[in-house]
Amino acid sequence: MSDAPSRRDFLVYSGAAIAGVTLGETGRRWLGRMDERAAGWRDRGIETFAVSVCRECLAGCGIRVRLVDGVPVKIDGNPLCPIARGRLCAKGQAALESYFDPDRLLGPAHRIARGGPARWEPLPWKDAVALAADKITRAAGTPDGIVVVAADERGPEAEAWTRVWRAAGARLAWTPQPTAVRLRPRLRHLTGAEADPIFDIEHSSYVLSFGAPLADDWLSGVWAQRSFGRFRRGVASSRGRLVQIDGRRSATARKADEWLAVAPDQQSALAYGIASVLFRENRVDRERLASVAGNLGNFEHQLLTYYTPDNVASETGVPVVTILRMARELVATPRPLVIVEAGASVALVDAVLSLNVLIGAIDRRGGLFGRGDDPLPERDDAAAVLRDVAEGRLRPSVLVFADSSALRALGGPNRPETLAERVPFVISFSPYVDEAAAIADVILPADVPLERWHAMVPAAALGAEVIPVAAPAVKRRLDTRDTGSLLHALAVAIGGPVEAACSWTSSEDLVRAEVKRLATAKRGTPFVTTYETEWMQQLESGGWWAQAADSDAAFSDRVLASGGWVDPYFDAGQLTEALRGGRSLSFPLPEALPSAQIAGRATGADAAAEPPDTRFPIALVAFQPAVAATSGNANLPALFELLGQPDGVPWSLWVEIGSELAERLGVQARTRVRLTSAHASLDVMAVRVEGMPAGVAALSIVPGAQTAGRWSRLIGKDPRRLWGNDPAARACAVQIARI
Amino acid sequence: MSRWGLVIDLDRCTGCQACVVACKHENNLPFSTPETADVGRLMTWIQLVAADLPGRPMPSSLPLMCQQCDRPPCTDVCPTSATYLNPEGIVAQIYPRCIGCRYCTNACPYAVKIFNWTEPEWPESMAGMRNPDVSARPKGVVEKCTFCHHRLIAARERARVAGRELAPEDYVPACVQICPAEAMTFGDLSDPHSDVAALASGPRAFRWMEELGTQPKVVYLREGE
Amino acid sequence: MSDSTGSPDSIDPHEPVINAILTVGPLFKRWAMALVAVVVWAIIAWTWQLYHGLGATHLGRPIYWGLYITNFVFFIGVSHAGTLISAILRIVQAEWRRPITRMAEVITVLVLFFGVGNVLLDLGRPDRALNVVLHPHLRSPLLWDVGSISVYLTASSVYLFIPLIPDIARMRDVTTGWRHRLYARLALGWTGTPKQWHRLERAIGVMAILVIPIAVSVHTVVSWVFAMTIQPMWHSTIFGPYFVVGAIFSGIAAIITAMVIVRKVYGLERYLTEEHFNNLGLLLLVMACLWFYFTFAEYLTTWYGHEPRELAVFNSKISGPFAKFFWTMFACCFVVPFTILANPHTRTIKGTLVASIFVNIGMWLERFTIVVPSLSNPRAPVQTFGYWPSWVEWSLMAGCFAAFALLYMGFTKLFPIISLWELEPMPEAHAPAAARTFQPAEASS
Amino acid sequence: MRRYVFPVIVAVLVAVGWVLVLPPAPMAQPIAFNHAKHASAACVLCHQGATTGVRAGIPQADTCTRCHATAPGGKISEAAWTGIASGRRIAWQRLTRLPDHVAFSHRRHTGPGQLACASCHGDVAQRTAPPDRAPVRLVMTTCLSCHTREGASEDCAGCHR
Repeated sequence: MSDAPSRRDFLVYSGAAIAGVTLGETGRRWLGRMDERAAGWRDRGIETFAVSVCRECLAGCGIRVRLVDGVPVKIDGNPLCPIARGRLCAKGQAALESYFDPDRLLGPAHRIARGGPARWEPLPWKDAVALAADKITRAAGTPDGIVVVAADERGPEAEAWTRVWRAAGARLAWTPQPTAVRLRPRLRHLTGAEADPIFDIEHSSYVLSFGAPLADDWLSGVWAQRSFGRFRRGVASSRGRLVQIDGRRSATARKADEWLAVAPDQQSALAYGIASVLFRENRVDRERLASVAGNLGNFEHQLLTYYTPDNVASETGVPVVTILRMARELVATPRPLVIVEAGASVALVDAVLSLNVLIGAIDRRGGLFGRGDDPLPERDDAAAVLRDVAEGRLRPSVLVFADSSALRALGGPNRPETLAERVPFVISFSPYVDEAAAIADVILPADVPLERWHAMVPAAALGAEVIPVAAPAVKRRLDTRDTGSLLHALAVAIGGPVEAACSWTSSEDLVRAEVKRLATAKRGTPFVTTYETEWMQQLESGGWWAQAADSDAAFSDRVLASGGWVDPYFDAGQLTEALRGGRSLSFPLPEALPSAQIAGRATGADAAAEPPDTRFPIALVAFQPAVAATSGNANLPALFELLGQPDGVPWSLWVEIGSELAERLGVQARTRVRLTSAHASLDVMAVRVEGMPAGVAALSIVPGAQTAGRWSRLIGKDPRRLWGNDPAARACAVQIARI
Repeated sequence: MSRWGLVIDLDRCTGCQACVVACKHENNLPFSTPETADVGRLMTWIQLVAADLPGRPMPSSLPLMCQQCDRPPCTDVCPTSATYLNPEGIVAQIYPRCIGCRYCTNACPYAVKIFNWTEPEWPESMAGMRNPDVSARPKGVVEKCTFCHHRLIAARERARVAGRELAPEDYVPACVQICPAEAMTFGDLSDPHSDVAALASGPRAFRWMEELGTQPKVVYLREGE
Repeated sequence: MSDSTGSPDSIDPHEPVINAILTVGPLFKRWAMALVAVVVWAIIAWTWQLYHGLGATHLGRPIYWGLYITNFVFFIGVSHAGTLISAILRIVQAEWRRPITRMAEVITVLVLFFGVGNVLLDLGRPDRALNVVLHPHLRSPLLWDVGSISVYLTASSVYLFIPLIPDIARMRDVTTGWRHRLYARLALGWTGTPKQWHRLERAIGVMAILVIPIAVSVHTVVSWVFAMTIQPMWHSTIFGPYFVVGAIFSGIAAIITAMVIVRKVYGLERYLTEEHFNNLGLLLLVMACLWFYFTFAEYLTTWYGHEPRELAVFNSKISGPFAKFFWTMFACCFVVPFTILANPHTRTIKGTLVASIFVNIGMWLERFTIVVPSLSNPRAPVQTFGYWPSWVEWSLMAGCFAAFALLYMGFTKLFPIISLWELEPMPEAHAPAAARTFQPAEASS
Repeated sequence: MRRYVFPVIVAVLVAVGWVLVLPPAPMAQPIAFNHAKHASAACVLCHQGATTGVRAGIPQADTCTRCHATAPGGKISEAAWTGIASGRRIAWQRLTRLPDHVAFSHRRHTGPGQLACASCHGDVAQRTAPPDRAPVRLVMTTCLSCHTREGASEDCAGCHR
């Protein structure tokens, strides 16, 4: 540098300063704008709460949605709801993500080209409905006509659904949910009572569970969790003891005081084995039983003949001493109860219900009750119907999906795309691109639960009769319709008897009619504050009556505002009365012990004995993790993070293998293994489980993993491909190798 | 001065993870992906871990969150006092002060302090689901369970505006509120009449890894008889 | 460069050294270009990391610290090369140290920047690094670290600079242009008066004593960053001395490596003789034994104590996923250097170089096997994973080493890498007697 | 080369200094609102929520039309008034903004805290023209000094979230 600043220097540095100021000023303004943008999302303030109903499963929990300036930010349980009592499970809360799901359908769409990769085009509602109506009208005349699949819900919307499709001449099939629906027929068979079984876990002192996922998601998730908690550490009662008999180490097995690893198809033998010990050791009140049960003698004879502890021990691998101990433990406590998985085989359900009779748990506090109801209509099993379609035994022209539940059931077809190949036209009402929508030719997206009107009959688990009712909690986010108006629009477009069958124009009509019916029934009450105290007070004061309301309209408003209606009157003697009044108890006579067969969730008839293949020495059992077994949106990132916990394998499918096998494969924490069956192979995380029998492995199955959206896709391949064309409800022979 | 404490009854807990989702939504925790989860970048303030506890046949599932120690190993090591024990016993993390050195995460024997490896992101359509009462932490800072401290602030304000004392039911963290098995009890440990104080001094109560001298205010109740 | 024609008759007896400064050969340029390329790449990687956050690394819970902290400890360790060694040797009047002191001191000063730099790289919010000073929390060992490292950096910089003054003055007198201006400013008016000599000797003497406790404290405090936590196999009382020993060990190895390179490149065979390497080799041998002793003590007590959490970490190092690092470390830090250095026939220049390179690799691995395995086996049963650094981390590490080499090269082009004044006879009255006993060896003798 | 290095450094330093030293950029408001003229009314009449909610609201068109049936005389343009009368959104620029990590409740400070609006918002009420930046620059020490004086909580977590 020269000694004195030159003119040139002066100019250059002034220029630099000006440039600096300009740059700085630009930056300052830019920062201001950035600041504004960053602050935008929280620039809200008015907090409100709306009640709604959780539709992630059929438990019908009342929910309370926290809204800030009308946008939902959190879902809690509705404190007034007798099912939820202010609590909620993981799935119910995740419904918030369904509403905001970035991969939701924006509106109706139709498929441009059949086969190959899905290509969609938006369609105005009018055209979409017309297209669907046209196909339905044409299909009405064809041999197998229309097949309509929906989850087995009950309530005004389900009735409307039935009515429209019946009028259209469709065949209705329903996805049975893991609820008491399957237990009910066996209870009728045993006692003659037309009732849902109600297990009073909360007050029992000892629960012997045959695969019932009590701590996961049994019958009614939140109810089961609460019952479990109170069973364990209820107010001023001793700690309940839980023995879990389970093919795998479920969360319930983890929580149990004792876990006996017995494959599901061997569990009935164990149950009958315990029953036979009760007879042998004269721990059964024969006198009392003989007065109600006609075939007690036969039953006893059969048990003592076939189900000797030795036979059962060799069948199930459970040592004789354990069988004896279990039988003795069962009757040594004041209020024992035996429970069973809702989807278990007929034989197992029968055995469990019979055991409850033997230990005197019927209509006893901490025992098994019945909750009377009108007879349920027999409904076609959607999984079986869809398998028939997939395998060409049934050839409908139009297939209608209310949701994807049937395609997620372990008994359903493993490859939904074959349905699209077999059926010329598929309609989906799903608001998400789920398994059904992925194969649909036209999608008429319905609202998501938070946007819907609700009135539904929950799966029976609670003694009280409850109908959660709610108006939409939030504004409709996208171009969707409620089920009521969808059906109405379709009915109008089809015309004729279908239109005549449709007496409503929207779901609101359906729900309001239901609320009106409840108001005029002159019983029950809207959900009330501090549910339990109120209930107790009412019961103590001699009964329950409808809360005084000025008018039916006021009653209805209160039902909608509080989130539902409840009639807590509960006939605690229904099963006993049925025995006394009608036919006597008839024990289902157990068959001779089945021969050893591969383990699995085989339902009676399916369980064909197959010799184990030497190439595929391991029997693989499928299970759905409780946190991911959704009936609605499968694209829920918060739930995917819960998978594989607490074993530390979030976001993955995992296979549980016994320590012996794990040792052989060198499986430590977080090891990937490859499962190979005769049909496909799959890479998953392996989780080592102490005490799991050798030769068996359990694989988690997460629904909607391929189609449903950005997060769902990350889970990967559909594990059910391992099963080929067999339903994943049964065991599959595989080989496991470390990668 | 209150000393907030939480009691988790492991006998009641079913491991359903409802608390995990409640916490996630309440506290604006961003979602992970399989890749990020695989390298320990799951953003959870409470999570289920398999802990070997004495007297249990297999590892118990234990809901693990910040144990809100009375002698927190994490606060001592923080070079900037970004994490400290507040007067009510909550171990707080002051995000704008944190330099992201992750010394506290390493000092914590429970591994419950979580680091923001990346800027938290929500898809555009999900922007609205965040709780405006809680900030979205920027990348590069450590965060942790605060016992839903924002709920305490709001509850205290409501009580003061209404001119009354804070009642026990006014302030409950999201996890406790949601727990379907009623396994969690929250309250003031310094109030001898509170449920938590009674449970925390009961025969089944234990503090996890208390042999390290951390003096946690999350108290577990032992499973089994 | 072996064709150096320096002879006793030439104008300056230290012409090779002066030449090394003033000429820039093609080899230098080529290396400089390559290193600049690596540094530029590292800057790109760093920008990437700043933009994406520490998500650009492969760290995660519970392995919150990885390569950067390993490098931090390693670099701080290497920094003990210089000051400590030159200071100790100065105090014990080991006169053979004279030609190597400066080389060592430069390593110290430069490498400290990279030690600190790695901490900054590791921060989630480097923009808030000043919070440590603005809102200090005195109970944090990390803050003690900040304190001791800054003191050490200052002290070692001063300790590098003071003995440099006479040489700078000498350079001032032989150069022109910008170099002359630069040297003139840095020489602080040195003219070599007896008073100045006296003050210089005093200052050096004081600094030499001061710098030793500071240096010991630095690595002790670095070790306390780990030892003050209650994490298994970090919470150890011997970590302080263990780290200091390791630091000196890796420091000596670093000096030897630098010496061999400088000697070869600048043809300084006259100055750095077999004896230097033999002496340093012996020092390295002693340190290897000390290191072995400390390592053995540390691992034996852990193993014998049988505490499950400690044992989990121990096993993961001895036979688990970190065994390959651990045993490589053991081979590099003890087996190889001991075998080479214990034998006088292999304690040659080449031998000590090989040993030193192994020691440096081994000591880096030692830091790695201290940082990562403990974090990989946390007390709480949270999900862990196998940590392997990402491309960003490797790039930044390469960048640090390249930048260090570059700066070291740059130093040799600015200042005499060998302390010239200490090698020549001083005015009789002012020179310490011992100074005269060590003169550069005759060329081609 | 060196000829350009120093000027560029100067430019960058000036730019950085500009951003760091100067207050946030002034912002133009869409309507020349005169606070002083309206000062006879309580602040909360327009800034609703200032005593009852977490946030003090910023008034929108319907707030104006509650009192003004016709265009008020003075500075407001015909076009602007038509916009207001038709209920169009007024694009007010927010001037006092809290960082994301700060929890602040108006209700708490105006209610139990008994703070006057002016303590944080300065002389806004006396302004005849809309302020183009926050009249008082609020930083953490502003909050803390008052908290110390009044004996309010100084717990970091009380305001930081």
